[in-house]
Amino acid sequence: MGLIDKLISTARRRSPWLLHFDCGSCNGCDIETLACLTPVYDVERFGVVNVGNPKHADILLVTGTVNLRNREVLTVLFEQMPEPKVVVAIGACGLSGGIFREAPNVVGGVDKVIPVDVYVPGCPARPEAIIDGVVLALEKFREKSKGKGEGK
Amino acid sequence: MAGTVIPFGPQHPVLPEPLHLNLKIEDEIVISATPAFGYVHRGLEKLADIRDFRQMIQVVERVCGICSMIHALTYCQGLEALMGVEPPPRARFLRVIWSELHRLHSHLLWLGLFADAMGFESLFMQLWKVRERIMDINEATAGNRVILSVNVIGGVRRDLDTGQTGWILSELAEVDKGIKAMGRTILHDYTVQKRTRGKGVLSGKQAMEFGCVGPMLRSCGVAQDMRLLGYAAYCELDFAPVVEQDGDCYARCRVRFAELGQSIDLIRQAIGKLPTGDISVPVKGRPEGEIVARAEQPRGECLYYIKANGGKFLDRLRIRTPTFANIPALTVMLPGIELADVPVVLLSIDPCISCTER
Amino acid sequence: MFMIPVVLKNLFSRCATRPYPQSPRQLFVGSRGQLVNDVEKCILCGTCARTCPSQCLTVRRKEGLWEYEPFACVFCGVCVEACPTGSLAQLSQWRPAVRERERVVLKVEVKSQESGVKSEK
Amino acid sequence: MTITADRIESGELCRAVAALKEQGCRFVTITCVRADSAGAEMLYHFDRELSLSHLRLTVSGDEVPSICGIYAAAFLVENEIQDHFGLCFSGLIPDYRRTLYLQGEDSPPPFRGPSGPAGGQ
Repeated sequence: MGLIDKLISTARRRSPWLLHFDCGSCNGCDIETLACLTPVYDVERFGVVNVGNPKHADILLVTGTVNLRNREVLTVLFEQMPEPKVVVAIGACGLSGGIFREAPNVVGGVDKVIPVDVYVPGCPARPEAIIDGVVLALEKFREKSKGKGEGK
Repeated sequence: MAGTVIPFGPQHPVLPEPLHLNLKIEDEIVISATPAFGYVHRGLEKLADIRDFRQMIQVVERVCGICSMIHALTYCQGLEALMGVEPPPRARFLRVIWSELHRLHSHLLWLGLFADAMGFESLFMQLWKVRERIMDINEATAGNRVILSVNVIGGVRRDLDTGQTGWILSELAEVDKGIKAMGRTILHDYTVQKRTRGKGVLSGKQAMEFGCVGPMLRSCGVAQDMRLLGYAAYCELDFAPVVEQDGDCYARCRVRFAELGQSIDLIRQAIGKLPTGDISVPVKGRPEGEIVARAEQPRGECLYYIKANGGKFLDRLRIRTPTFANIPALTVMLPGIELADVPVVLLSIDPCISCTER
Repeated sequence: MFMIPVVLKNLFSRCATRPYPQSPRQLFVGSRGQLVNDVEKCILCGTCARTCPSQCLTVRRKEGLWEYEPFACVFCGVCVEACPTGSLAQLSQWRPAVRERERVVLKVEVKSQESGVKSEK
Repeated sequence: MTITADRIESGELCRAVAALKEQGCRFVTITCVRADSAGAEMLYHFDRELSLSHLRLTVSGDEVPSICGIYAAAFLVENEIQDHFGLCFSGLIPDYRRTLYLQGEDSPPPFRGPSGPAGGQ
């Protein structure tokens, strides 16, 4: 459409904002995700900013298993994010439920509730692997935003 | 405006984990706080029915990623006592080294998050930068950054050679330097003092009544530390619990900061006294009976109740984690403070929700 | 106030950031990374499947299949230690992020060597 | 090996716990073990100067007296036992009515059945 839309779309691709949601993980993947933001791994050099508000976010990082209660929170967060959006599931728990997948209050991986675009294996996933996951998510994000532009 | 209820969480910028609080406030003052849980609950105690007692080591490690090593240690010590196994001396010292490395990384992590909750982001970044050295030591010695998986029933799975112990000592010297450089900021900075002094005060009597554990209890004048029980090799090392008197957020900060130095000292002592020999003994048979095992985690006392019937699967495994014991105290710490101080007071108990709910 | 000396020191010291995608760091020896199975050594005894805490391994002797769910694996290395023939090993390289669900199925024939990895959606 | 614990009846529970509080004991936790299909066994753990003392209570029905009035901190663990075992504590404040972790009446208490692989779902 207009020039402003194009500008916004480019800006979003160049500087994606992350929302991190802990969906019931053991903290291992969470602290590794946080470690990505700190000086030693510093994802901010790619323009990635961690935000607390789903309405500002482009990429949703989900760690941990989904249970009956946080399933609703996860869906609400996903729905509140603006299109296009990419979901990255981190860690064995986020991918399939991991070691807990047979526990009584566990639904399973994140993809049982919301569509997942990138899977980052590991228990916990290493910061490098998470960075890889974010890079893959960015590619996907580009594809999605292109597809959206053509759709219009 | 009498009694507006403000929901705090489950997804909140200062909270890395989903905890929900219903805060009833009047003007800006909290008058009551009711916690709500269930966002991280997995029910892993039930997994003891389908995973055998050896496989459960890896499961209990994942109760909490921050103090995973000590969870597995407590569980293994419980089973060792049940099965009459004595781990070799070298294994006991190695367990101390890894436990204290975990305490170091957990306290640094907490100090960072606490600084972040106060809005002191440069301190957060600096502390996490120092913490990466500990993560490197973890990875080089155990093969994984966070969940070490070093414990087995009857000993440990990995050994340290002399090159590694020397490298650990030199890395620790760097960590020590990094922490000391930050010490003045953490303890004497005007901003930190303003945000933490006199906030969330808990008296020693209250703390005992609410069953608080660990740094929470030690910050209000009660010298209780499960390491004094002398498990692993703590009986052969020289240390005294760090105690503060004030019972506010600042005192908790001081306790945890002092424990950083204590942990470094304990690792140095353990490496100095590290005996030679085997790192594990073979274990045969199956556990039978019931036992309570306790150990000191970064957040306080952790209790495992194990009941076994001589079969492959345990009858009952009950895990009481430190945050589970510390959360009830929030219901008396939060009322009376301003809404803006809630994140600081909440983080001062070092909440670990995945521990609490398991 | 007390932060200023630290900040100044950081300003004039070496960069702390590891330039990850540009120049990846060598991992430590003994890091627990990807799990691989050497089909030539595997005898399909099933010890790994029995010891796996996450129960992500399945050994089907009749079909001669060794199945591994990398998405449920917790990389603890218990199976590697339990393996009687040393066919299992952990590389010092983490498992890369992927865009589709995967499952590793290895065809093991105790005598001849035929293998295939396939990704399933 | 068993834990040495004083056996008490549910009528004496509150008095025994109050006596321990008088002595300056710290409340540690309650462990609930499903004994048979019908009954449950409760273990109350208390700590004093690093030594543990225990009280053992056998519950035959579904009703257990709450010790919240004595140790307020017990509300969390008693709510947890309500969730997990489907028991009911009388006089529990605040009572989450089995919604502490689970979804109340909709979800069956996971520890209800007899333990062991046969009883687990």
